Amino acid sequence: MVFMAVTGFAVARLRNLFGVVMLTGLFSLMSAVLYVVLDAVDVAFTEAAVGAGIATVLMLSTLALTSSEERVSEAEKPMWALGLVVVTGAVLIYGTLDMAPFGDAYAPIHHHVVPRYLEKSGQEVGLPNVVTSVLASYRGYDTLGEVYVIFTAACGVLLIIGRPKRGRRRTLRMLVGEMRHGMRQNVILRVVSKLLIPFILVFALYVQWHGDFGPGGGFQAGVIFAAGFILYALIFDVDTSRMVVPSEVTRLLLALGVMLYAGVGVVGLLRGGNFLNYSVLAQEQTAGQHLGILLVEFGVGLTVAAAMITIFFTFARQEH
Amino acid sequence: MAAQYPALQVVLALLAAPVCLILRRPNAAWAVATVITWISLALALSLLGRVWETGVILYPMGDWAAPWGIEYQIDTVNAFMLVIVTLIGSVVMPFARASVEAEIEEERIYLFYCMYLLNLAGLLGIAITGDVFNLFVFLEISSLSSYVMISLGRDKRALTAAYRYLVIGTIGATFYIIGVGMMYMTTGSLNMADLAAILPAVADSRTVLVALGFLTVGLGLKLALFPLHLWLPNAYAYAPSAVTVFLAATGTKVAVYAFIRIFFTVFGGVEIFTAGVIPQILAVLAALAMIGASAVAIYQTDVKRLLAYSSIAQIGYMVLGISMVTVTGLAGTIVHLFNHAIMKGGLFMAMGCILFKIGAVQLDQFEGLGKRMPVTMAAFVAGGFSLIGVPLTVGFVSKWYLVQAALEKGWWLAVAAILASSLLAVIYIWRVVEVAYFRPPPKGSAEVSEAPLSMLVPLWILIGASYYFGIDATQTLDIAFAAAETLFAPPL
Amino acid sequence: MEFLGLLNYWIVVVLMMTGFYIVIAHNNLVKKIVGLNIFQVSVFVFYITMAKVKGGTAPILAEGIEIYSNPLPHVLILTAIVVGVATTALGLALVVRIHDAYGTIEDDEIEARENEL
Amino acid sequence: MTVELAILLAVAVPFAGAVLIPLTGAKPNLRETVTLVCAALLFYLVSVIYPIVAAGGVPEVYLFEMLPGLSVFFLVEPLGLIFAGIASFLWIATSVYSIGYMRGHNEENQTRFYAYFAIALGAAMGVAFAGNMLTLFIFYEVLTLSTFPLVAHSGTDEAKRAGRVYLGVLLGTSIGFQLLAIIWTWSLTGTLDFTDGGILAGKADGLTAGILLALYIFGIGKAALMPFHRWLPAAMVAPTPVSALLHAVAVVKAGVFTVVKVVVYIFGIDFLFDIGVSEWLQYMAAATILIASLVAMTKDNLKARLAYSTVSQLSYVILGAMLVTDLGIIGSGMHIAMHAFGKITLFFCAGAFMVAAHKTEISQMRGIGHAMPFTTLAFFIGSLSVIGLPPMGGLWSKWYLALGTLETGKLWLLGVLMVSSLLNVAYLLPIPFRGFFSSPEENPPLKSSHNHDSEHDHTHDQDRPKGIKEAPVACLIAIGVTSAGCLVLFFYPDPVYDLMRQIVAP
Repeated sequence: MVFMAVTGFAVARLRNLFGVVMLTGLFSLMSAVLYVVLDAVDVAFTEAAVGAGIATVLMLSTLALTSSEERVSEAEKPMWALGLVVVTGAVLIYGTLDMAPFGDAYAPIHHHVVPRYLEKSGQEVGLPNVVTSVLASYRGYDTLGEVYVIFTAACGVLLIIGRPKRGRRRTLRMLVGEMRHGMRQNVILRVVSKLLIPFILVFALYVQWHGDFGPGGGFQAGVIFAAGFILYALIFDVDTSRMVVPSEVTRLLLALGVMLYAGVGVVGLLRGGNFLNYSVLAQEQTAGQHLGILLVEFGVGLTVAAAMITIFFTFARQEH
Repeated sequence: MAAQYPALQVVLALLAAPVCLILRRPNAAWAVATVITWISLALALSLLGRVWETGVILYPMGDWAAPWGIEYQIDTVNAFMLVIVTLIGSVVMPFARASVEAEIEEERIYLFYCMYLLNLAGLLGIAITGDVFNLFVFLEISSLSSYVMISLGRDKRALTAAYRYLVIGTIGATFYIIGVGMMYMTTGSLNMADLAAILPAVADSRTVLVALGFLTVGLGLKLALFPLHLWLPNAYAYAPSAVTVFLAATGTKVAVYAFIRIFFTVFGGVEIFTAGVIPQILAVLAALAMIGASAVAIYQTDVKRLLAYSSIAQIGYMVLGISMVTVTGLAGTIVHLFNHAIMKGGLFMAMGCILFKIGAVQLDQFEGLGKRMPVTMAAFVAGGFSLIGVPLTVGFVSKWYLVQAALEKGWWLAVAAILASSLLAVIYIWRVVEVAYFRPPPKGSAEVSEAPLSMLVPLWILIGASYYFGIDATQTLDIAFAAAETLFAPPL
Repeated sequence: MEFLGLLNYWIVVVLMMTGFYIVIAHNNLVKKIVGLNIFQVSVFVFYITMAKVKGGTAPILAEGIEIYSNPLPHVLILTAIVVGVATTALGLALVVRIHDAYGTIEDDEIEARENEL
Repeated sequence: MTVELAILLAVAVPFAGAVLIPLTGAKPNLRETVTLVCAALLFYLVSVIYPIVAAGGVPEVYLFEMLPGLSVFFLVEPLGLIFAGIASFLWIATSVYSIGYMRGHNEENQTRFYAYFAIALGAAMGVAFAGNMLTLFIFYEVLTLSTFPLVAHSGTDEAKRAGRVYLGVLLGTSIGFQLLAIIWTWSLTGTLDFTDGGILAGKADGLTAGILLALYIFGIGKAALMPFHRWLPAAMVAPTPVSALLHAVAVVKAGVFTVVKVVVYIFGIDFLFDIGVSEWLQYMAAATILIASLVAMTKDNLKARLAYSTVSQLSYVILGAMLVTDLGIIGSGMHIAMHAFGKITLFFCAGAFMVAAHKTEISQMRGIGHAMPFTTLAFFIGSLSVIGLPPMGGLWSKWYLALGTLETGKLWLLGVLMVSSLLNVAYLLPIPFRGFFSSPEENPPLKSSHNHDSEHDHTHDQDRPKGIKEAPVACLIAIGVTSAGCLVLFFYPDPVYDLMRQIVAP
């Protein structure tokens, strides 16, 4: 954690945005390690893939499109900002004074709602991974919302920069471009990655279906799947990879994913339960839950992968 | 099937959004969005009717009972919010068609309607849910789609406005999440009613106090509470017309609703809100917003910006009503949520018509508009009366109850602030009126005709509503008082 | 002893405030987004920290294990991470467009150019 | 026709006229016929209501519930009937006059003028018949807003400035003070209905009632109590029929009418007398009477002088109301009527001088009586009535006001009335006297005037010094009717007096 703090300060000081982005990636990665230490394996998985992977790539593409150096402003150091931050921090510290000590098993947080998840989800939902049970079933509606958030982001990016202006000439200070150029030359990299990418995709599928039992699930799978494609695009060529997954297809998958999730909910509704009640999907409660979660997670994976790919390619296409 | 209306209220819009994405045709997307909005309005009205007759409706998602699952808790307050949001949406959609075609490139229109549907779903989701974290998720759906829609304005300042809103909005959301985390830490629950039951037991905890502070600031940023309003003027001024109408009439209103919900339902049983210093702080900020923003509005040369500043002042009215912590004050706020939505919606629609025909809403372009676009300008003047609070308009009704509530409390300065703000409204509305009616059209200006009927009819529906509900305010006030009393009732 | 128990939270607070400072104090639009990221990640750490139970393991049910860490914050944060990346993507897309329109991504320069309009 | 229907129609007819006038705007003759028919119809409707109210009836018409527990409804009591009667009768006169004036003066936007004029009349009827304070306030504001386009009619910078002052003062006082007072009354008593004996008795202590009274009196900006009188002199830039509307037909009358109404039906005379909070307002009114009279003496512009005269005269009514004695109230009510006839005559004449002779400054009017004898005579009659000399109606209202001051034992207030009457003599009578007994050649060279019209026509004058003729016939008819009214009210003031008697001794 101390390392994270140091990284944070370094980000604040550093002017070279390229370095800043790299450090941010590092920051995410460290937090992921921390999550593992704190027993949050699912979260660690996601943070590593999303925070350290996708977000970093997006930031790098942005830098390539804009500028990689933060101008040193001669303006006075914003003291008000420092003051505001110190005050906010002080308030937060004040708030922590009445918190239960770290790791205290008797803290109220562990006693009101959660015991039921831990004790009963085995019978009610029938999955060993409690995180998945809560995510997809007990609080499945939140997750639906979350899928819609990423859906919104993908559509939004399409709307904002989906249509590059024609006839625009610009100097390409393309960090990513250069990186890609370097990598393209590197035969070893190309061969290794060609071998690696199928494995990444297979691994993504594994994470997708394994989420019920161990760490993993639709999110992680979707992100990893997308990461495979993005890697391909980085090493080979955006246009070729675009041909593998045309934008129409990703767009369709994007829509189908969210509709699958919401659709499962509606089916539950039609079969006499409330929205997102999976128990009514099959004769037996746990079987229904299982089926529902499987479908829903697939919807999540589909949307997340499609969304990530859409966002990345939209950014990447800007250069041309 | 009626039992499932609560779910459909949000899910229909959610399902329609990807449909728009697949259709990829501007007209088809528009038709889908319109029909869905109208159905949502019907659902909202039927929910309001049911709540009115039978009391609170509970709807556990996935049949997982609260606090383990996420549950909708629909009482008069949120049913009324649902009606406000869908009602405005229903009127905006017919208006949007021509306006959006004029302001957004054709190949992006279908995505625009997709965004609109997501925004609608987000706002409805916030209004209907009974779970503090679920509220955050839908807050983000609505916020992200707002950023996108704002950035589509023709002026390039729309981009920076959207970016600044994004940064500030995300800070607000993060503050909110910190507050939720702290509440969860001390109570172990995320369900609003459940929280309300547990919080009194841990009320003396410093963590809870800080949580309340962070929730206040977080939501304050979203609802543009002075001095956290800096994102709003540019966002409203440069967004496409239809977006401004919809967001101005619903976006901040829903944030105000969330504010009310957190304070009165979640923290309702806790003395730290009602007896603490927060109401006083809110009252002072509200008064500053009412006076300050109105005064700034007077100096605006862009009429959309002028109206945006007026919105900040009007939000001051609402927060003032909240800060009184009385039934009358809260009823004043709730009725003003509705009233301001229709009148400001109407005024921004008038701006949309003028933008459609003239291409700009700078004050000097209004010269002679009273003759050139008589129907639109008449609507503007009629809406302006409502903003001032002339009797027979909805603005008068809101003001009446807010002043009465302030009198009951003996808050003389608040009374003075309300009245002073109305007088400032006279000035900024009249600046526009004088230019439009008492200056000849600029020489050599092209003949301008009226906006198309598809825009004028929705405009006049809203303006007409602002008179209808001003002349007979008994229905809205009955609902507002019932809602206010619900909020003061002990938690379930 | 009690203060030691809170030390973790305090470091988290410092992290949050670092991110917050970057957002509000820096002029560069990309760096603001980076700041937001750090701010959000710190909040995630805050949630995960409170979920930890001493001696517990990851909340995957298995024979013979009695104590699990709290799974609910994990679920919430999974959601929040996705929200975070969505915001980042949108923010960056806007930055790209702003750069197109203004030729700079420094906030004060943009403001100067807006005032000229 | 039932009386309820008559009441409803009385409010509706002017508004209907306001709809019809723009529709017929292309044909001026038809348009003016519509105006005249509406005016005549309105007067007929009021005359239908009169016998019922005079016989002690209090007809009511319920309209709708606006806020829970607070309705909009009409209720005709004697004071309202007096106001309605004056306004409807003078509308006829003003309409006739307008036709001559507006055409003679070649004003633009005449359709707009007639339409808003009709709305203003409808609003005045609403004020007159309002059954509670909310209803009154609604129409009070409609009246303010509908007269704004009339005040700023010409659209010149000066007119716009006048319009701003007009709107600023009237909306400022009504929103800032009056509305507050109304809401406060509502939260104290739970009703706003005009009730015999008032509604505040027993609900408000002396201090609260005192503050409320001040809020009402200053909040009724149309009553032009100093220091909120500025709008009235500013508004004289408007065409003369509008001045007539402001000074006699509707606007200021609505103001002082509301004052009397509030004193009688919201506070109640007895309650207000007992707590004795109105005394300082007597001083304010007295001060306004004297100061405005003195200011009037300094004005050379005829309309400005008349405007300050109105400010002064309005405070007579306020003073009478603040005396809170039976005779004071009777005096107030009668003064509303008497002053209306006197002042409208004076304004009609001022307009006639302007249309026919293009003269606006008093110093230019020497010898005008030779060219325009009829108008100047009418001006003389109007002056006598405003001063309160026999044989004009103005005598009676001043008489009762004086009795009212004696009733309270405040001799110095009687002194104020006397001094003020002398001032009236000093600023009004010289005008007709010089008009008759001086010759035009004595007019000083025109230099103070900045009025384009008079400048232009001064040169005109020198070409044809005797070229001035009487005003258009329509104007003369109107002047004749109103000045005759002043006379008639001297010999036959009973209807007004009897109605007022009903109020104080029900």
